[in-house]
Amino acid sequence: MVEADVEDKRITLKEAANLIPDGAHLFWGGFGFQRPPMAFAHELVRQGKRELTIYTCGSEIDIDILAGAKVVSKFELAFFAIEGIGLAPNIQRRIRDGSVQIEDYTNLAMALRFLGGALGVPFMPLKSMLGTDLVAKSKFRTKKVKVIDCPFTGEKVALVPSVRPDFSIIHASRVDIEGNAQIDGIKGEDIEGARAGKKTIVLAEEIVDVEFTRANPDLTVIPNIYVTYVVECPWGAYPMMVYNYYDYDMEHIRMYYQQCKTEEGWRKYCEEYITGVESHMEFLKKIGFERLLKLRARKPFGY
Amino acid sequence: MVEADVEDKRITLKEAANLIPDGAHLFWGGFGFQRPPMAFAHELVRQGKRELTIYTCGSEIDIDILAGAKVVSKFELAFFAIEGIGLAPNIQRRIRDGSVQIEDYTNLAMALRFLGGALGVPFMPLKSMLGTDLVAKSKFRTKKVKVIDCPFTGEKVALVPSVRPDFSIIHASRVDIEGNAQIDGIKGEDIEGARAGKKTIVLAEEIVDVEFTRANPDLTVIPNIYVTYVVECPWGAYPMMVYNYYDYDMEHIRMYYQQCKTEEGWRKYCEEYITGVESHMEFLKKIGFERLLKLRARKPFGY
Amino acid sequence: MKKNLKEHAKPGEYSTLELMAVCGARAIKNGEVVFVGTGLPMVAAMLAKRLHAPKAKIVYEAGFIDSNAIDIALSIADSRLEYRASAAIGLIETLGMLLQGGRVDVGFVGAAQIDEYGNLNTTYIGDFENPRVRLPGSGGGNDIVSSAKRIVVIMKHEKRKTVKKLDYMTSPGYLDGPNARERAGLRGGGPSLVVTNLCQMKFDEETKRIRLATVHPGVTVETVLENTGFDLIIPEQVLETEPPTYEELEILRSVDPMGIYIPREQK
Amino acid sequence: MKKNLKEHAKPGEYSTLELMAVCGARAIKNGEVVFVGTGLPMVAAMLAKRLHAPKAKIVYEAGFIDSNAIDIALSIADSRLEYRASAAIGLIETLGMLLQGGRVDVGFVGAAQIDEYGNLNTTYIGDFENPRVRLPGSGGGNDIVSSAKRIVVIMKHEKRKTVKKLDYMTSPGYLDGPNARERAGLRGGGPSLVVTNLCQMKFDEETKRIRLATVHPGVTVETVLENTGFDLIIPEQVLETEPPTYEELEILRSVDPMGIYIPREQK
Repeated sequence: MVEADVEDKRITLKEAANLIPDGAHLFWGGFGFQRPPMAFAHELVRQGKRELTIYTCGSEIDIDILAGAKVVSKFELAFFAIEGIGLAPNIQRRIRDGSVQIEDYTNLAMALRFLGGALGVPFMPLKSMLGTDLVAKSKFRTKKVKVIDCPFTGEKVALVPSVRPDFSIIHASRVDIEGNAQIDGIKGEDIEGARAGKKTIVLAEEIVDVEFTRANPDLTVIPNIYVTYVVECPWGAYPMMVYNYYDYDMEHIRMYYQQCKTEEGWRKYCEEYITGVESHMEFLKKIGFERLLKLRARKPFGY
Repeated sequence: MVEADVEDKRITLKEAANLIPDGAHLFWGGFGFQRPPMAFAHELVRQGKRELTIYTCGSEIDIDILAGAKVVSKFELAFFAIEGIGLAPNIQRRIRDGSVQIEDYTNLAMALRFLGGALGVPFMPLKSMLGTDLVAKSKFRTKKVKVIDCPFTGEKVALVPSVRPDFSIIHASRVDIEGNAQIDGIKGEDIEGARAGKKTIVLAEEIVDVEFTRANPDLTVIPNIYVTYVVECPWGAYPMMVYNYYDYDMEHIRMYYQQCKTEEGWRKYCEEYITGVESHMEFLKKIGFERLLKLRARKPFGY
Repeated sequence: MKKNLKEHAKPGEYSTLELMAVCGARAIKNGEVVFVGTGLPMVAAMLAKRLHAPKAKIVYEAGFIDSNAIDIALSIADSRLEYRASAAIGLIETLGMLLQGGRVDVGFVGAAQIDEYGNLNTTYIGDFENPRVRLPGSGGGNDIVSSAKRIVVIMKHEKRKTVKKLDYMTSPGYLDGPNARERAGLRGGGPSLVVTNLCQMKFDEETKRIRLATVHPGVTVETVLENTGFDLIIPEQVLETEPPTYEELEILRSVDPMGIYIPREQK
Repeated sequence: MKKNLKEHAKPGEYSTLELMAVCGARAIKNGEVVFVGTGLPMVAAMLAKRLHAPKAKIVYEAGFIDSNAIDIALSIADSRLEYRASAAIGLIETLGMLLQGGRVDVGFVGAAQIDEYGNLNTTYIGDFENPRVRLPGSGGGNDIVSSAKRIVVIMKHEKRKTVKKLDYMTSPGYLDGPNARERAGLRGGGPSLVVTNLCQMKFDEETKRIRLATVHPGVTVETVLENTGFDLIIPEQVLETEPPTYEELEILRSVDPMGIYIPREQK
């Protein structure tokens, strides 16, 4: 053989964030409290990225941080808030000060836009959005949605444009160095999103040996062909959750929410937990080993 | 509680086949040599069903038997043959004698038609078929495919009509009595097909306890909500294969092919192995326990 | 002394939120596929499943199918919802194949504004170009209301929330009247029940306009009207909402023992 | 005596099918995503992976991704193909997301008929309404030829198979000439190589018509022309196909030790 047949796609979190140029378009993985790429969001803030466009179904603190730090100027999404607590405080302020714009779709529409991107077709049909302001009104897209008559049944169908972002950012449970990734629990829109990106970066709680993944191909939900780089990133979704790994830290999340209600509070949070620490590891140290251990998932519950 | 919270969807193979009225439209599961619903095909023949329409990507002996016995009069599919051996002998004769018609699509087109049916949209877009006779010519469908200009990019896109058959017939690895089904190895188009049918019948190599399936929701690929009935049907794909259960019986397959080259040979095969036996169990007894045991899959190979 | 579980609780023995959760639970029939979010709808569905609808299958859009959670979840994607589920997949599965595929019997949604045709707003308060508040948006709300066979809306009853004209129509009720949903291409059945802190409302078969169904114990029709911004149809006879039974309350409180969604002090 | 593995085998030391498999293998570059079916293409891909392209990723449409099979498969859905694969999913994944999604570098297909623009027929021989033979149909063939970046066709070279007009166009070569694929909306690169039992053919950059590239050892240009039904472009210089090396033959024979696709007696 001409060389080793296992490709090593590992890079560091800093290297991964450094790949994203200002102005890039990103698929943003995770759904709600489950597996958001928090560590990647922090690193984008630390590196001072600007003018990103983010595509996602629904996200929470992770994208609120990106809006707060003015990393992102445009979102195409269906939902943002801090569930069970309140409106996303930074995004609210950024909408008011005009530094963030949001184009609204539904969760199904966004998921289908990623599926369309993954499938290599320019649009996908759906039966939502019809008759509402989601069709009638748009913020910045000239072609947001198109309603047509089905050539087979005559019924109205909404077509939404597929998304093929520059990068897809996924936080998975496990990945091997070749990029074969496994996700425990719900997948949200990550299966489609991982396949929609021109390049895909998979962060994961742990990197596992190729022997482990190759022994059971049925468990790999993102095969290596789609994956450009992998990053080992334990506790990478903290203070949110990763099924089978750890629970959310509601105390931290509530503190974030309270503090970020004001610009000053946000700046303090950002300085203390993001820009004021050197790396993801330093952030975890700041949270504290003992606190993290308490959040570990218990078997057989996974939380 | 008002009653036990586990629904028992088990019926026998005979009861399952008996549900299918003459003229019904069926999604037909399995792909190539993997998990075709052979036992169900035999039972449809034994019960003398007529005028069925079958939707599938590619199938082999299973649908050749259905054509031979004149159970099926129309197919919408992408491929039929006995791979590695030759053309499907009965279907060839039935096309010539005019009792079978085939509408041609590609494998991706058929899989997308099932995905569209599962998603509840009337069509799906694709980038195959364009420019060829698959678009220009049709056998019996008045609306086979429609080529449009994409309203977002202007490019040509083929739209294919979704399929929502009366029944979907799937042969899975395992299922519980509620209908939560697991499939080891490749899924072909069964994930989408199982969700496209108005009613779905899952046959499986074994019925497992609900405790087994509920302990790991990540492994269930067809959840109970989609499943109307379940049938325990060991060796139900013989002489074809089921990953992790058994290998194909090439000797039987070659014998089938040789014998069915003539109408007389086919009638002899049908009488000997299908209509001449009372049940699937009698068919297996005829094949012989020793022969079946030799085909059992070996770990870790799954074949 | 043990109370008769089937008996109705007396005023003061339950909170308005508890009554609302019970109203939601009663809208679920045994064996139905139920699409819910977190909050009151989740509590309602869990109550129904533990009481009269053990075969109801609860679906959460993040990907949990036939969830049997034993702990209260704070997020729609909360790991707690995977406990003894049928499957854990994703949004294409839940919103696409189950919901848009026509397999969901009843969907629960909330709203910041509702109009008299049951159209809902969860996106903007104020002008679209320059809104006062930017709400979370549709999420899966529009998808649920577009495609579920029935819709239950649970929301607070205030004049500014029950409006003649929505600031933004996020989810389609009956749009502008009879057959409008069909003309728009929508397949779901539309809203069937609106549960508020004051009353239950349904929709007139013919005009598709909202009408009062029952008022909660201690609430008068006048109070409802005072707090309603649109023209509410008042039928000749308005019954009182059936109060929770002791059994319903007992199970409800076991579903949310910490009072996360139904704080105890409100009683 | 041990032969030098890099040396070319002599006539008589290999069969035509072995040469065809080697031609196919050489068309695969290291690291490429390769879409194949069973038969010669599978053998070619397995040879390439064991020799010069260990990082090639072999995809089979049934759902096997990055297969590392150690046994020869008889069906595209054969369990043997799952051995040490990356993943085992389904057709939406392989034909949809990988192939139509633009991630497949080279696809292999066979054909019963080919025309001078590389268009292929695998469906009907004879008239569409009343065909003499009904072939298996497209399967994934049209999908592969529509969307892969390059296509390698492997087929038998006969006059009745290399025709001016196909009985039915199953898969799109360059249709009727330059830019026709783009106009039709096709994204894949189209056929780049045709390997037959007589020669290798490529496509003229400008006209998109098929032209002779190399003739197999012992085959003359005249023989090729005698067995060709369409107008084949003959370049000024036609080289001989490089024979298999001993290394290629050794590995090839280890890939298919039972001679299932490449019977030994044909040598």
